[in-house]
Amino acid sequence: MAGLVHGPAGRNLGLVIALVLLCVVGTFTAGDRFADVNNVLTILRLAAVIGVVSIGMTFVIASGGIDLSVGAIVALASVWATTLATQAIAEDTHWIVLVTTALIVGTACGLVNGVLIAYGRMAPFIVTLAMLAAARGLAEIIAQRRTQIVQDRDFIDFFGGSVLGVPVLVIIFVLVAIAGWVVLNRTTFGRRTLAVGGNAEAARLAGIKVQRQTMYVYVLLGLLCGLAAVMLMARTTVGTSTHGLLYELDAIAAVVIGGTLLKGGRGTIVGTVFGVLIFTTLTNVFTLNNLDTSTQAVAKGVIIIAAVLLQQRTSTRRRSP
Amino acid sequence: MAGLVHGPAGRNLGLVIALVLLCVVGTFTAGDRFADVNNVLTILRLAAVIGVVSIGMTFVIASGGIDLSVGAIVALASVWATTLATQAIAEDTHWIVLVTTALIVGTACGLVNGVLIAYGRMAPFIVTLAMLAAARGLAEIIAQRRTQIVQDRDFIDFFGGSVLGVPVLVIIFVLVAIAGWVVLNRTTFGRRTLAVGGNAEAARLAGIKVQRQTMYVYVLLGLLCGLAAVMLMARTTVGTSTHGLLYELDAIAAVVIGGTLLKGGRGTIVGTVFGVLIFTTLTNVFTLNNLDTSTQAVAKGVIIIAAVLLQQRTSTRRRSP
Amino acid sequence: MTAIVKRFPGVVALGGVDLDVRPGEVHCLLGQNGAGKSTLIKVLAGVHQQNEGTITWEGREVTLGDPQAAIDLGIAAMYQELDLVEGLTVAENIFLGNEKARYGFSQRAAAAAETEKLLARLGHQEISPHREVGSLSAAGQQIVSMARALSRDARLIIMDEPSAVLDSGEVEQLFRVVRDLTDQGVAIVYISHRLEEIREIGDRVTVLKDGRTVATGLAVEDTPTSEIIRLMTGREIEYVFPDRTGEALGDVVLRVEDLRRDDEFRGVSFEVRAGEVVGLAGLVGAGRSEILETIYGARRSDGGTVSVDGKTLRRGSVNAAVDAGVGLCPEERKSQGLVLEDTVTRNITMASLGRFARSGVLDQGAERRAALEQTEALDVRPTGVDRAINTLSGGNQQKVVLARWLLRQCRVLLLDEPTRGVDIGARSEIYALVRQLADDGVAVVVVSSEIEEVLGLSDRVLVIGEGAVLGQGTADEFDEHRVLDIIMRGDAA
Amino acid sequence: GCTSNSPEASEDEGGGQSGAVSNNDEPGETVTIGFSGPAADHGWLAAINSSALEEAESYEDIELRAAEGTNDPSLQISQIETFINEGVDAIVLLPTDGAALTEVATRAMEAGIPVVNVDREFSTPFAARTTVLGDNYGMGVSAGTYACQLVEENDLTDPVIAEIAGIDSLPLTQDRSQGFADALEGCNQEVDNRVAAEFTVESGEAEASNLLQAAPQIDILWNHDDDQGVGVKAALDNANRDEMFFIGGAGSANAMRWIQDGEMEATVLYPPTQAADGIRVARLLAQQKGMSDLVQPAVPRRIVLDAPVVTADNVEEYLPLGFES
Ligand SMILES: Nc1ncnc2c1ncn2[C@@H]1O[C@H](COP(=O)(O)OP(=O)(O)OP(=O)(O)O)[C@@H](O)[C@H]1O
Ligand SMILES: Nc1ncnc2c1ncn2[C@@H]1O[C@H](COP(=O)(O)OP(=O)(O)OP(=O)(O)O)[C@@H](O)[C@H]1O
Ligand SMILES: [Mg+2]
Ligand SMILES: [Mg+2]
Repeated sequence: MAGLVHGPAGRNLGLVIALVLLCVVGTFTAGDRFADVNNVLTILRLAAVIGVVSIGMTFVIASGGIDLSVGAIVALASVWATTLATQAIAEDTHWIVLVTTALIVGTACGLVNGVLIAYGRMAPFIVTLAMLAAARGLAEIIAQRRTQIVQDRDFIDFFGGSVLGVPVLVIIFVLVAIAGWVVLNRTTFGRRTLAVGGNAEAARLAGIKVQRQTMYVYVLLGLLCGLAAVMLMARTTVGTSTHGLLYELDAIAAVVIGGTLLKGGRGTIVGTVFGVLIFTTLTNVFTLNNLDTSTQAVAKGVIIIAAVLLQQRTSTRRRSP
Repeated sequence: MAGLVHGPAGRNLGLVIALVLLCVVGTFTAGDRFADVNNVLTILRLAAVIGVVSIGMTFVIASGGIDLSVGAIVALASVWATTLATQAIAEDTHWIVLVTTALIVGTACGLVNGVLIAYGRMAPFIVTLAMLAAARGLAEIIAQRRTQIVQDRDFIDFFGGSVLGVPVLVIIFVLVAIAGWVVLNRTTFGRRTLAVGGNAEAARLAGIKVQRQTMYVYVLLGLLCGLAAVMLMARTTVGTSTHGLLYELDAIAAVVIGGTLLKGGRGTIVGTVFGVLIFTTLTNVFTLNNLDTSTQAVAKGVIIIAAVLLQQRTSTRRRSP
Repeated sequence: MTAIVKRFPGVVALGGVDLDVRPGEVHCLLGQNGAGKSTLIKVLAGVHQQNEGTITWEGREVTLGDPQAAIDLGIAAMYQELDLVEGLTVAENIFLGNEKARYGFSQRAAAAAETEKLLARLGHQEISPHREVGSLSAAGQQIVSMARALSRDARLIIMDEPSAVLDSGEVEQLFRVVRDLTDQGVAIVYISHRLEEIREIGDRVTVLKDGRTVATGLAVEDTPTSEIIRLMTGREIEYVFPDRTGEALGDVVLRVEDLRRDDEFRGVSFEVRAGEVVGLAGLVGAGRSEILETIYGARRSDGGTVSVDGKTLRRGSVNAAVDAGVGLCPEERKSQGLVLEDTVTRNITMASLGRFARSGVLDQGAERRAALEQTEALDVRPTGVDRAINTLSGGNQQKVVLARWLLRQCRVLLLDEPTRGVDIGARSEIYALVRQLADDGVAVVVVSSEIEEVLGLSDRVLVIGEGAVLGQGTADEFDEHRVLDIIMRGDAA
Repeated sequence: GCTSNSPEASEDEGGGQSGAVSNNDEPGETVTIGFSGPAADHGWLAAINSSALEEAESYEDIELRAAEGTNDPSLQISQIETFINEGVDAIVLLPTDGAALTEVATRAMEAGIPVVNVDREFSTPFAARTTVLGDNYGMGVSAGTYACQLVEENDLTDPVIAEIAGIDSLPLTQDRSQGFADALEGCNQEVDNRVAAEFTVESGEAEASNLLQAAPQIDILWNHDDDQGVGVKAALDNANRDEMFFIGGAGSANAMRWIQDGEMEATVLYPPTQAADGIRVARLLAQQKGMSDLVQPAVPRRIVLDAPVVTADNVEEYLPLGFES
């Protein structure tokens, strides 16, 4: 117990409390409908796609950067993976072609971002804003603004299915979260990312190839956007240029509310996961309670502030015992 | 000339070149239609509203903060100023009531942001994200999602009019820009803002009231959002909860492309004005050339990158003669 | 290194410098602030690339494109401006870029064990490998920096003013390690403004002046200190403290009563009169900086009072202290002192903006003139107040921080390590200025790790140890031994 | 294919204000209806939502669950999943993207919950029990046909025809534009200038301002949406441009008043009452009733609403249907 309090649970105590409170409110107001297994799975499935993106975003923000183009990259990857040509090849071979295409497209976009930011020394905000416009525009051109349906049933069945009652999408999210945690906290890659975000000059003096590391985090996020596109394709059965709308705000919000500093140098995967869950649970509770959209928006604003204040209170008390 | 090159024009040489290039392209592809006085006034009128917001955003970003709620505040101010009640009072007295209401609502929202950020020590990103949700939700509730038409013709005529051929909106923008420049560069307020953004701890130890200063910049931005709401009401003749959609991205993009550092400590009003003009001119040139939306998006992305690279090139060369 | 030339925009930092270092020696690099010492060693460490000249390593000419290239050759450096990542732990910082890892996975236990060994070797077992570096004091961070240099198993270690934040005991410890290393054939390049240290540890010296070598490879034993000073400055300088004018002191201005912060210090009481300089002497980590910051309100006290002119200040409020006329010149110039990207002028006038403004609008001409006046008095180089502060050398940056507080008209001035990294020429100027301020009726409190400086500058001295006042009296009653003696005995005398 | 000649069964009761008299309106067993639509971020969609809510309100045997409006299909899917989990009696769904919501709608149907698909069609017919369509393509066709008529009546030679579309990435905008272009082709005309706005007043004003500079003379202007039309109108007034025939879309009360005052030529109705109709249909389905105005005892599979053109001649008739945006 003590270990937990000083470990991840303790560091994210405020978030845990916020989430628990939300669940209590949910159970209280919506009863069985909220506490139902299916409902929980629904929440998790919804969290999975944006969750995968947010894990990648944690790295970028921890490295002192930002990426506004995630949603656009998801859209482009989904569109590219569902073009007639790609689907034809997939039909002749295997749906893995769709997956590979999406991952490659995502990674390539991340690479462009990374190269321009790291080697072109341009502000991440600007570069990814440009990518946001360009990737979504390109997606529209490729899809001609049509919604492209995934023909391959096996693909849908695989990713849309469940293993032992747990949806595959949720499993993917959990795996990505665990991998993200290990990479951030237990590998040189993660430490270097934090070093670059914390003090790029010091990192350079220590012999870290700052530019290369910076590039890598955007590539990683691009790859995860490609994965998110696959998940979204499975979930919606289509690829379209409107996928991933405003994901940038959602992902950044989840990461920041989780406790990762926007100025870089500190990052927490556990916090990000909580951030994602809080936002998705919030939406779910709202839906169950039949709140109208405007009231939801106001409530959401107030709840965000409350959650962060709570997190601050609890972590301040912890810091000065 | 030499003075200019080393002064504002020199510092923003890349932006000037980018804007000039855009104009050349405009004249070349759309001829008289682009170089027409009316067209230039159209561009300036479109630039005016987002321009006023961007000037305020320059202060916030220079102080090391960020504000995602500007668009929502514009919406709320416009809605509040056009409710039946407000308009009834205005009818009995003077349209100045509408203006005052909008300014007060904007300032109040800015104050809430500022207090939570400065004294609540919360991350600006989170606070203003919450305000974004809450203010827009509130605007929807107040307006019941109706478009509220401004009944007072005098109001429309005043702000929609021209003085010596220059639209009042443009005059307001120019005045705000000049005032912004003076405040940022020639007053203790501006200097303190930059000091807080450059190194908040050093500023605090130097006796600057960092929290109060931080609060002030958000209040200032809120006030300018109120002003933008007035301008928008005059332009569109309505107040609605959909006003100011995505202003946050547009304003931040203009500020950052203008050369203000997102991490704070440096701010340039002249750069921001160029940033705004570049984006507005870009849209105008696209429309004159009847480009379709997707191609526009891709071109926009490429042009943003090109403009920033250009700006970098020119200012680097200047630095190492 | 031969004929190294390094130009920055508008400045020739190095205009043809030669340096040769032999295995197993301690080669001292001397020069005034801004002479080019740090720049030279940054070229050697691959941080900057020279515009002209060659670097030869073990007989081979090498190009050092980035820090990694130098590290690969066996060159490790401790930089003047601390180069640590505050959010990472001690162990992570030490092995940054050189991680203990297998297949990319960190071996945290191994790193921690190795860190403990390194810290023990430096005499600092008490620093936990898992502590976040940002929570360490400047001295603690210097130790970590040193441990990192050691961890690289380098053939050449460069130390840029490592002793600036260390007290004499810490420096002794450092020298033991240095001797250890040289015995194993490791070469050391050592930069310091404390000439007595050079005497103690150095084998040979190279002197830089205005980016040129004025003497290289002099054997320390054969060169008298006065000769070194002459080479550095081109004139004779007496290392002197200004006379205490002995004028009648004014009323009590600052009164500190039973000030306490849990886990840091307790029971601190003293008074400072107008025109008096009070010095706080003590070892690194004694809590002197904390005391000053608490008086200033930058830290919130857990008990006791601070009053200025009889009025008690609100706890934990910098604003209250500032309004009462208190100023603090902080210890950490980079994080607490400077807005690094801003100009010299703006950094100097930051704390006195009100004076240059009429209804909020600044008179930039007056601002600039005031800044120029200060920089001239303190001999900030290069001259010109419109350059960005981060293009100045470390010592000159320190002078700018000090200039800010000299410009501001305070009733009470708290100076934390005011001469950190400042060359001996400028030191005398600073001492004179502090004395001048006191004579003008300001109450001054000075903290310094150099006991000699505290004793020379102050009218009265408080000896601080382990967060408590161990002794106090007029400066004449103390000498260095007595101070150390009091600290060693540890109990209040 | 969704053209205006699909099997038609228009429900002429329009806005739910006029309480119908059929015995269908008598309270039956209470049914829970889930409703999910896109983010109500502009007038027409807001009207969709509010008319749906009002409709549900007016029946005491309907318990409505309205999910947060969203433009994210993934979120909307989870809302439908929530409804399925809850076991609602029927679902009214105005999808952000028809194809993307097909899968989950099918699941709902398989779970025995009748789904009423509103406005944007699913990619298979099996995903919905009944489809209520506003016919976006047909709307474009109506506008285009009317434009052709204007060209003919006024003897316009080589007229400049401009179009201000809605959000370009939405399939519905594509459909409208396609219908418009196809109809114009009928009289050998084409769109000379086209911009896309965002369904908001502000974007309408901004895009129209630029458009007016791009085309110094416009003969016919079709604007997809009357809400953004408020902005378009403001831009026209600002630029003192009244030379063109200004045709709107959707049919807001504002637009109809302009038509009355002669400030607008016409608007193409796109009823925002579709969701309200959907609610009614859903209630009938859940209570296993038929439509009393039809002989057939079961609710039809497909209801395509008309997209008539409102002009000065018939505006009085349609004004009560206009939604206040
Ligand atoms: N990045 C830079 N850009 C421009 N000028 C620089 C830069 N870094 C150093 N300089 C200049 O180079 C000169 C040498 O500086 P350097 O830091 O090497 O001095 P130093 O001998 O280490 O002085 P100190 O004892 O104060 O540390 C100074 O005039 C300084 O202003
Ligand atoms: N060398 C060190 N190793 C470990 N911890 C240290 C060290 N130096 C300082 N600290 C920590 O910082 C606190 C005191 O900090 P600080 O160095 O500011 O005191 P100081 O007396 O002002 O010394 P300085 O001469 O460095 O200014 C101590 O309580 C201790 O926790
Ligand atoms: Mg130096
Ligand atoms: Mg100290």
